[in-house]
Amino acid sequence: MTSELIYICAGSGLVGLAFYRLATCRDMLLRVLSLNVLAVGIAILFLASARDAGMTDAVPQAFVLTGIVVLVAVTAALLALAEQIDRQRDE
Amino acid sequence: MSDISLLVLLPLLAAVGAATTPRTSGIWGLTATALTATLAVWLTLDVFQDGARYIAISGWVAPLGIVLVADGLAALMLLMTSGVGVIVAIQAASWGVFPSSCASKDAESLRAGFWPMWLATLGAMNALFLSGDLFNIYVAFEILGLTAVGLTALSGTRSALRAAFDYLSAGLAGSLLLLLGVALAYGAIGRVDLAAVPMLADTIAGRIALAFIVAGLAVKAALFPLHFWMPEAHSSATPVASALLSALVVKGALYVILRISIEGGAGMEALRFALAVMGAAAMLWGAWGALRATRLKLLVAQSTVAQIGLITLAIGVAGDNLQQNGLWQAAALLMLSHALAKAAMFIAVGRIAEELGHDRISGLNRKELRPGAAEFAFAIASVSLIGLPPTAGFIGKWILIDGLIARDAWIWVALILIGTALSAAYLSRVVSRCLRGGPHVAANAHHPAWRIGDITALGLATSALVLGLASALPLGLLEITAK
Amino acid sequence: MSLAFDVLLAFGVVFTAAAALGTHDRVASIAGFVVTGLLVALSLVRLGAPDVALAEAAIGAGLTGALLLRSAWRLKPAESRVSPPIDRIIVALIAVCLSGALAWAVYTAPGAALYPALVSERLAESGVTNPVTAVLLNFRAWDTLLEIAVLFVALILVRIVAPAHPQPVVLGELMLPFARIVVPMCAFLAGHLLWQGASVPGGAFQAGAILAGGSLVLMLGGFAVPTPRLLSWGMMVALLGLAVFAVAALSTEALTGTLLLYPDGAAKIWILMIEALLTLSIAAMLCLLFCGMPRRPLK
Amino acid sequence: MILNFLAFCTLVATLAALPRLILGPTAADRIIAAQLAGTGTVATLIVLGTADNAPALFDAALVFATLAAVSGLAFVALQRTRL
Amino acid sequence: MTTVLHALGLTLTTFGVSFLLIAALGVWRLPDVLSRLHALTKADSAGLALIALGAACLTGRLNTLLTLGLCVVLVALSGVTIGHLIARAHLSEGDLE
Repeated sequence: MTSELIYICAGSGLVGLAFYRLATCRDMLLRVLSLNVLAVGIAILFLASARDAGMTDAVPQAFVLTGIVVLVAVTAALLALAEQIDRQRDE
Repeated sequence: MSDISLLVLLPLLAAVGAATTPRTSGIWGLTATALTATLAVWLTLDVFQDGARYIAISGWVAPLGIVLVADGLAALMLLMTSGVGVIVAIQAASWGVFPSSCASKDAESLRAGFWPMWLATLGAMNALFLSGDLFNIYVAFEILGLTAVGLTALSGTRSALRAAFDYLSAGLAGSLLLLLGVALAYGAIGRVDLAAVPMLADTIAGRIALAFIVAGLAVKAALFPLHFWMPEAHSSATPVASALLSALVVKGALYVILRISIEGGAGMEALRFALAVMGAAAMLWGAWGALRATRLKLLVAQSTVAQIGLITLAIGVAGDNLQQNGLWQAAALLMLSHALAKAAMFIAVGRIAEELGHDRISGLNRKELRPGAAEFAFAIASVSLIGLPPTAGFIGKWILIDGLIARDAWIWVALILIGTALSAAYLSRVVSRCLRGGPHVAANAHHPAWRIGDITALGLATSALVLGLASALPLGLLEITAK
Repeated sequence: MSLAFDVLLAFGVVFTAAAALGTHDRVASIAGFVVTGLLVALSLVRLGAPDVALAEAAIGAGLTGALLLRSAWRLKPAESRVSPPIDRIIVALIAVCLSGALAWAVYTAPGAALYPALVSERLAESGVTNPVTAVLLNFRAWDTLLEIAVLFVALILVRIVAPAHPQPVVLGELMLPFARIVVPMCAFLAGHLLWQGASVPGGAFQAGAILAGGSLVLMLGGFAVPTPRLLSWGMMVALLGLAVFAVAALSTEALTGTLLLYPDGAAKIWILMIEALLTLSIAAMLCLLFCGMPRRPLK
Repeated sequence: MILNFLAFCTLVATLAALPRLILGPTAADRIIAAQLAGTGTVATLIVLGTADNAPALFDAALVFATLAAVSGLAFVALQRTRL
Repeated sequence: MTTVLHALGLTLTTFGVSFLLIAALGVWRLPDVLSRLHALTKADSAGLALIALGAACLTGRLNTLLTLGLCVVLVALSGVTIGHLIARAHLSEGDLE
């Protein structure tokens, strides 16, 4: 159980960090990064709470896997938007 | 093949079709929307006759599998989505459905982007309304968030792109909060289907999970104070997109809040109270924003903030339906009436701005232009939003206030009345200017030409009006619950 | 000792994430983020989720890193404007409280998981022996279908926004041996992961991401120029995934009367076919998300 | 036990690249540090796989190695592609 | 036989890990880009090769040898290529940036 506690701390630390950065920073790339860190933190929390007697539950694993794929799609969309915004600013 | 699975898969398949063949995407779009609407009507009739229906996907029942539930509330929402969708799709068809009718490059690129996005929105909303699983709801929200942003970015202006970026990052933050809530819910009771919500409401860890879920949904629904992304996004999109975003997309999140509140039972009272307070604050804040808005589209978008507040207030004070009162039905009815009226309003605003060449409120009454059908549609929609009889908005507010008076909850009654008065105030800013006739208009003033936009706006506004007269129908549908 | 490892790893994850988010240097942020992704993948291995770790390494660290790098040079340099210290202190306090509350809530949660028993009880009927694949493509295949729809929608959104194609610098002749080994390696590894995903960690998403990585090498090394023709073919493959998955779902309903219930005894074949197609489609989608879309066919 | 200690040491080596990543000063330094961290992760996985006697981790290590090559290439190839 | 193999594996792995540690130290402490690069490419591929060899001895299964060998080849190859590219860019431009 202790090793889960360590990862739970890491996961919630990542969530807190991402929250802090989202609230204090306006830069687009850093916001995208913060959202990614937030998602990673949630993934760690999810899997840390899925541990039971040395085995990890398969359903949350599938959830987190889905979350990772969804996240890369949204990240790509966010970055495309950000690039286009800065390009239009140049013109 | 059942109607339930087709309701989700047909729009998604049509979206792929529309994306593959941009030239004929309009045909894909109109056909699929019409077919989906037919399916929704079919399902509703079915639900009316035989009661709520379930589908256990892959043959696995909850909690391991995902169960789709079509009860009265879900059927009503499906009907609302495809009903508004059909009319807005007709409006969007004026961008040119057939290859020969495309007027300009602009129209063609709009068309190529719009139809896949709209069809995917339709599929995602249907999936959301039918879903009986929290994680599945999260995935559906991700589709919805991306399509909504796509609809916002469609106009391609820099302000629209900026709004789209803020919208997408806020939406992603919201869905990650939802996911965090799902993770906590899993930790608390080990399952994530909707039937587990009452168990969640019984434990402290579960309540924290529910709080995160509702917070995520509040971001998605643009509930005060998490609405910061919304007015800009809704006002910088093209009129058709704004109509869809404001009328339908935010309803997805409101629906899930309502669903969780109904399922949650008595354990959610504190959360419901918080929702009611936030709703009341949103009502006042949105009204204040609408009173100060200088542009017409911004006013309508701010009024959406206020109306979402009203609906959330209704959800918050409703309690759970298992008790006697049917206040949550008022919330559903208000969602329906807001969808129709707001779609009418955005399309009407689009038409007005097209005739005038701008959408500044101060310049609405031009001497040389008589008010047209769009202005009239705006006025009818305003009547419904304010909640004057005989509109659906009136029935919804009536049920709500009636129930609150029966409970002696006078503070909430007062807040709703203040909100109503404020909405009358900000909408009259527009209506009084739009419909002013008499000596103010020059003798040789011309009438604006008739366009598809006038007809669709009028159609939507009229249906909001008629719905008030036929409100027994949706209320009867809402009686059909899953249990 | 193993405990010390976990502590150091957890600390490393948070530290690298803080370093990535704390700097205004673009390369430092992204390199930090990539390293965070690697360390997170390691911690996922430690948490007993190798499937997720593979996906996180391939998608989270690899492809997201490449995407971020593409954007880094097109975006304006980071604004160094910061919020006033009072705001930052307040936000930091809220963040600390949030983390604390979260850690407490997760740690004290009873964790009465229902799923493991259900999954192991029904694994035999699912057609595959890797429980994660069974959940993804049988028990909760509906989620996966909608997930593919998310990728599709993101693709259409990127097509609407139409960012410029990446223009890699010319890297010289040393790229040839590199690509000759890495690209076939990616193809082989993707096939391997796809095939073994039925029984041990692996599956369509990991394989698709690896395949996309291989195509990225071809593109960045200048071996595959993203011509409109190539991109339209890629688009077709990408769209095929959602189309075929949806049609497959409808046909299972036509065949068995239940949505996504595979016909008796044929579950493994159905799952493998769908997975193989999804691998190609996911690879194409991830690739197109990176390199941009064919411009709309305007005259 | 020894292997666990070795795994710990490998992780230390992985993390020891971080100061260079943060300090820089040039982009090249940061990329070098990221590469080293990538190799370190692969090594950690191999040692962990040996310690836990879990050969599945070697597959993971292979995926990591491939991806480290791809992201390293991306770092070099996408430099200075300003719009 | 087994104990010999085991001891050999442990020794090789220990050597490999120390190589990695030295590489990390080098990247951290050496004064300029090129010398850091030097530390990275040499120690890094040698270290990983030793670790892989050690791991192969310790597990004692032949089929892992292929996987581990591919790992080493890939890391060495990418190390060489990317190191070369960084050095070239560094020398021609003064710096990448």
